[in-house]
Amino acid sequence: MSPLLALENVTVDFDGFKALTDVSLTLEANALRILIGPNGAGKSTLCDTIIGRVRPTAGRILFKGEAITALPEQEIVKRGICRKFQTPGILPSLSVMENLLVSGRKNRAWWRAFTTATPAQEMARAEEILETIGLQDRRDVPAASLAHGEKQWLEIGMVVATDADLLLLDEPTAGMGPQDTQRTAELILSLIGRHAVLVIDHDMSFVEALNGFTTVLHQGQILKEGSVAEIRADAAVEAVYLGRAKDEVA
Amino acid sequence: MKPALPITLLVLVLGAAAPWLISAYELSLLGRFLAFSLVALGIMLTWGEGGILSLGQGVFFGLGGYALAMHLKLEGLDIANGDMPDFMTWSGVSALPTLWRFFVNPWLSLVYVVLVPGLFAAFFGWLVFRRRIGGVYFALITQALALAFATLLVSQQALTGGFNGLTNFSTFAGYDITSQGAARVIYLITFMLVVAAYFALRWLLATRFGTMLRATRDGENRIRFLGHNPLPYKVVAFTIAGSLSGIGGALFTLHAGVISPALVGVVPSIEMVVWVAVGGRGVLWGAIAGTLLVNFAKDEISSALPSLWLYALGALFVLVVSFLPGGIAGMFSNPRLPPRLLRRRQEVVE
Amino acid sequence: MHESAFLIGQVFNGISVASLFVMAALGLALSFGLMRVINMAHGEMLMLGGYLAYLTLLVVPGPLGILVAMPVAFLGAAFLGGILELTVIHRLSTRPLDTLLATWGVSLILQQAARNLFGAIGVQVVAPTWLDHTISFSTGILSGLTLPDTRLFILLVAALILGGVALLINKTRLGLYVRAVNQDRPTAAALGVNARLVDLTVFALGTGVAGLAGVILALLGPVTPTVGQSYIVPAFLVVILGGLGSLVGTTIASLMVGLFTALIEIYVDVSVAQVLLLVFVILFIQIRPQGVIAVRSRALEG
Amino acid sequence: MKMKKLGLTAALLASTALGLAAPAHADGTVKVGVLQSLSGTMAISEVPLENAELLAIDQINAKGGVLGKKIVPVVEDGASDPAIFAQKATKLLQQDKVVTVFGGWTSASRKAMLPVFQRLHGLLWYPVQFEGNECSPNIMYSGAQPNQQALPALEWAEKQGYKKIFLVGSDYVYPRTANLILKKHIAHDGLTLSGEEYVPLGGTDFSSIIAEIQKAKPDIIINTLNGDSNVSFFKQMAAAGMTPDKLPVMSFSIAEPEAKAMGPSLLAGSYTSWNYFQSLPGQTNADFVAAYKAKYGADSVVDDPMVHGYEDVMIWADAAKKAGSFDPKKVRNEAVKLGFVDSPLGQVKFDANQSMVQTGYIGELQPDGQFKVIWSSPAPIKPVPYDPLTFPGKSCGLHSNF
Repeated sequence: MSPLLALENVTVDFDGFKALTDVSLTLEANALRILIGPNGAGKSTLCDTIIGRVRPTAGRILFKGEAITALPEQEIVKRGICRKFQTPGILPSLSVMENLLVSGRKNRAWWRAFTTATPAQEMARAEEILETIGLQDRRDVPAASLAHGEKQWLEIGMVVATDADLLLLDEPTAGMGPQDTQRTAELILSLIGRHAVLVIDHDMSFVEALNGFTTVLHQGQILKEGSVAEIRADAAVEAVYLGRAKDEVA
Repeated sequence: MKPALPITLLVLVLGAAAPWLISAYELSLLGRFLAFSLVALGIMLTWGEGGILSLGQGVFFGLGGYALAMHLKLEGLDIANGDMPDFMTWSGVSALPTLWRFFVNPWLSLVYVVLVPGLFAAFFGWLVFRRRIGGVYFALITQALALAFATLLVSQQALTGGFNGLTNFSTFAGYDITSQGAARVIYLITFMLVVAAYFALRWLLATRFGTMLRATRDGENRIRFLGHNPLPYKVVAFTIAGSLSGIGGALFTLHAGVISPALVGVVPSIEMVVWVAVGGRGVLWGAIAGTLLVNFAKDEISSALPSLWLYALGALFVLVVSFLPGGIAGMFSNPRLPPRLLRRRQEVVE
Repeated sequence: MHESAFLIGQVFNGISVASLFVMAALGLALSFGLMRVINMAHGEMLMLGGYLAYLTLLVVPGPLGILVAMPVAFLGAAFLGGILELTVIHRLSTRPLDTLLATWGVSLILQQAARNLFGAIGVQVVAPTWLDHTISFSTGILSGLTLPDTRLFILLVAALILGGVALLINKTRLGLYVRAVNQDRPTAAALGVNARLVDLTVFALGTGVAGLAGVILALLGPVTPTVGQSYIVPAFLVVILGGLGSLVGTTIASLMVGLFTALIEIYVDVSVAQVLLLVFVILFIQIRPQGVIAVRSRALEG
Repeated sequence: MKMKKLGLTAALLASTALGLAAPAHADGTVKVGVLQSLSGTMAISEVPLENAELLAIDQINAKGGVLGKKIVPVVEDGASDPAIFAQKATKLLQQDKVVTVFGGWTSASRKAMLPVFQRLHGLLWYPVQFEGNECSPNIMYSGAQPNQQALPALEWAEKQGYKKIFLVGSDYVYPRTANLILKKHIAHDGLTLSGEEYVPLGGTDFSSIIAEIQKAKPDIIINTLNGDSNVSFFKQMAAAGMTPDKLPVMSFSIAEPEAKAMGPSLLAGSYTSWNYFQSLPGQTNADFVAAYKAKYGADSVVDDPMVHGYEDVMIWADAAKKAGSFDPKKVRNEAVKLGFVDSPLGQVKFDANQSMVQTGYIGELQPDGQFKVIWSSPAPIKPVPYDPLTFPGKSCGLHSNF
C-alpha cells in the first residue's frame, strides 16, 4: 500500500532563493513525524507546499497515492489534510464552541447554512474535542479572550475536528511555558492512531516529549532522519542546529 | 446585542403610530430616513459581520430607485400610441427604448427593485471575491463603481433622464401616491419593511450562515484551510445588502419623489457607511439608529450652518472611527465584539 | 490633420495623462505597500500643492515662480502628510478599512477649509511664458500634430520624480530599509530597522510628490477645493492595477490607465470611457489579481 | 469667511422664522422661502444668487414691505442635492407656510421641486436659464429659454460668417438639449456641425477633445461647459495654441463672476450670450449694481441669474400689491398681466406662459473682466419653451389648474 503522504524531490524557488531543494519524505497513516531545523530551514515552506499555499517549482506531492501538487487549496483540504498555523489561526470573534463547530462541519454546502440547528452528531464530537483540549469551562467565550496557550490548543482542536487524515502542526508550542508545552505534547500523542501528525518545532524538550521519528531540515534540504535519540547523537546536526537551539531554548 | 423586549415593543408602537403623532413634514423625513436605514442594515451585514467594506452601496440604492421610478414615469402613458416620458422628448428619442418596456407592469417592476440590484451585486461580488480581492482593494473598486455608475446615468440621458434624474410621479398601479393619505401608507410600508428586515437579519445572523460570515471576516484563509469555501458567504451577504439597498432606494424614491445621479455617486455612498459607523457596525439596531441620527442632524445643522455641516461630517468620520469604533451601540456593552477585535489587522488581499 | 498624426497625438495625450496619474498614485502605492493603508485624503495633497503654487506665485511672480513653487509644494504637502501620518494614520494602521474612512473625513475637512480660505470658485495659476509654446508638425505623417510645452513639461517632471524615487529606493540606505519593511516588517524591525520612521518618511515623501503633482495640475486647470477628487479615483485604480507598493508596477499601471482612456476616447465619449476603464480593471484582475507586478512577500499573512 | 457669516445670519433668520406661528402673514410680516444650495458643488453659484434675492427683500422692506407687511425670508440649504431641494421645498410650504419660494439653479433641483409645488399649491420663482421643455402653472421661469440665449448666439455667429460649428459641453441635460436644438438649427440654416463632444461634470482633461477640435478645424466653438471645466478647457486650449482670439468661443455659462475668477487673460476676446450684463446702461441697473456692492462688498460682481433672482422678488411684490393678496394663484395671475416693467435687465415682463419676455445680448470679454455688449436682439424676445423646429407640435398651453 502506498504511504499516506509522499513528497518526491520537491523544490521551491522564490525568485532565485531556493527555500526547498530536492526534498523527499514519506509518512504512513496514523503515524507521527517530527520536523525540526533552524530558522529559515524551510519548515514552514514545506508545510505551505503540502497544503497548496506555495506551489513547488519541481517535484510532486502524493497524498493517498494521488498527486495533489496542482490542486487548489480547498481541494487538498477536502482530501484530508489540515494545517495549524504558526500564529494561532483561530476565529477570534467566534466562541470556542463555534470555532470547533465551524471546523467540524460535515456538510459544507453554503445553502445548508441557513439554519440555527446543528446535527447532534457534530455537536457531540465538538463537545468531545472540547474536553480533549481541556477548554470545557471556556466553551462560550469569544476565542479572542483566550490565553495564548489556550488559543494554541483550540487551534489543535479545530484541526482535529476536521477529521483530517493528516494534521500539519506548525510550532504548536510557540510562546508556551514548559508546563503548557508538556500538556501539548500529551495532547498530540493522544491523536496518534486516529490521525497522522506532522509536527514542526525547534523546542527540543517538546520534541523529546513527543519522541517520534524525526527529520532535520537545513537550508532547504534534508540533513538527517531518525529517532530523537539518533538525531541527538548526530554530530552534523549538532553542528548546524542543536547547539544553537539549546542556547535559544535556554 | 439585542435590545430588551420592552424597548423593542415601545419602538414598534411608536413607529407604527408615527403618522398620527408627528407633522406631515416630519413624517416625510422619518420615512425617507427609514428607507436609508435599509441600506444601512445591508452595510451592517457586509461590513459589520462580513468585514467587506463597500463604498458603492449607492449603486444598488440607485438601481432599486430607478427600477421603480422608470415604472412610475410610464404610469398613465398611452405607450401603445407612442407616448413617452417627457425627458425623452428633449433628449431626442423618437420611440420608447426597449429597456423601458420591461417596466410597464407595476408588479414586475417591484420584483426588479429587489432582483436587479441583488443580481448585479451577486455578479459583481462573485467576479471580485473569487479572485480573492477584498479589504481595501474592494473598497476602492466599489468606489470606482459608484463613480462609473453615476457618470453613466448622467451621460445616458435618453435612457435615464440624465443629470435631472426621474421625477414627477403621480400614481402606482392606478393609486394616487401624492396625497397625504398615500404618504402615510408609504410610511407604514417603509416602517414594516424596516422591521421585517431587522428581524430577518437577526435570524440570519443567528444561523450557521451568520457564524460562517463572521468566521470569514475573522480569518478567510483559516476557514479555507479548514475546508470551507468563503466565496458563497461573501457573495450572498453582498447580494442581500444589494437587494436591501435597492428596496431602500425604491422607497426613498417614493418618499422624495425623485431619484437622480446625485443620490447614488461616490459621496452619498460613503455617507451611507458613516451612518453605520456612527450607529455601531456590530449591532443591527445601531445601523438604524445611526442612520436616523446622522440624517436628522444633517437636516438641522446643514440648514442653519451649511459650512459647519461638512466640518462636522468630516470630524464625525475621524472621531468615530478613531475613538468609538463600536459606534453608539458599542457604548452599551457588547460581548460579541471585544474592543481588541476591532484592532485586529484586517485582511487586505491574499 | 493626418489620421496617424491624430492617433500619435492620442498616444501622447495618454502618456501625458499617465504621467499625472503616476505622480498622484505614487505616494498611495508606496504607503500601501508598506502599511496596507490607503489615504483617502491624498487627493487633497494635490489640492494643497495647487494652492501653495498659487501662494508662491503671489510672492515670487515671474517666469521662475513655478520652479520655486515646486519645492514649496513638495515640502508643504510632505509636512501636512507627516502630521496626518502621526495623528490619524499611525493610530489606525492595523485597521486599513477604518483608515480609509477616517482619512475620507480628513479630506472633507481639508476641502471645506480650502473653500473657506480661498473661496469655492477656485484660484488661477498662470503658466509661465516659457511654457507658452507648442511644437507643431506641418509636414509628413505627423502633419497637424501639436504638442503643447506644458504637456512636455509634465512628462519631464514625472520622469524626474520617478527617476529620483527609483534611485532613492534602490540606491540609498533609506531605500534598503523601505524594501526590507516592505518584504517582512517583523524581521526588519528585529534587525534594528526603525519601521515607524520608515513608514513616516515614505508617507511624507508620497504626499510631497502629490503636492508636486498639484503644481502641475494647476498649469492645466483651476485650483479648486475639489481638484484632487477628479484625479483620486483613477489613482486608486492605478494602485489596484499596479500591485503592492511596486514602483515599476505603478508606472506601468498609470500608462495602462492613461493610454486606455486616451485611445478609447477616440471611439466613445469621456463618460463612457470612464465606465469602460472600470470594466477593464475588473477584467484585468480576473487574470492578474495580484496586479501588474506581484511582490512576493511572506508578510502577507491572511 | 463670507460663507460663515452668511450661515450665521441664515441660522438666526431660520430660528426666528421657526418661532412664528402658522399663518405666514400674521402680526405684520409675511414669510417667503429662499431655497438655494448654500453647500456642495453648486454653492459657488447659488450663494451670490441668494444674496441678490435677499437684497431685493431688504429693499422692499426698506420701502415699507408689501401690503403693509414686512417680508421675512426663510433661508434653506438645498445642498446641491435635488432630493434635498424637494425635501426643503416641502418644509417651506408645509411647515413654515411661506407664501412663495425663490430658488433653484440646476434643472435637476427644479424638476425635483416641481411635483412638491404642484401638490402643495405653491409658487416657485426660478431664475436661471434652462433647456425649456417644461411649463408648470406653479413655476415662474425668469431665466432664458433656449430661444432667448442659445438661438440668439447662433443667429449672431451666422451673421459673423462662421460656418463650421463645434459643440463642447458638460455631460448633462442643459448642454445636451441646447445642442440638440442648435443642431436642428445648424442643419436648417445650412451650416456645418464639425463636432460635438461632452466631458463629465467637473471633468478636467480636454486633451482628447482638443485633438478632435484640431482635426475638425471649426470656425467657432459653442461652449456649454459648466463651472471648473471651463477653466481647464480654456487653459488647455491656450496651451495648444488655440486662444479665443484665434478660434472664437461662444460660452453660455461664463458670466462676470467666472470671468473675474478665471482672469481675463485666459478669456480675452471670447463671447457669451446672456439677457443681462453688469455693464448694461440704464439707471435701474446702475442702482442695482451700486446697492449690491454696498451690501456685499465693492469688489463683488453681478451676473444674469443673480439679476433674475432679484427681479423675481420685485415682480412678485408688484404682483402681490396688484392682487391685494399673497395667495399664490392670485399673485401668479397678476404677474403675467403686469406688462413691461423697468428692471436692471431693461424692459421685461412675464408672458402668459409664465416665462419672461427679455432682450438677448452678446457680450465680448474685456480686459477688465466686464463684457462689452456687441449685439442685442432688436426687441425683447418672447419665450418659447418648446422649439418648434426641434419639438414640432409641442406647446405649453395656458394654465387653468393650479
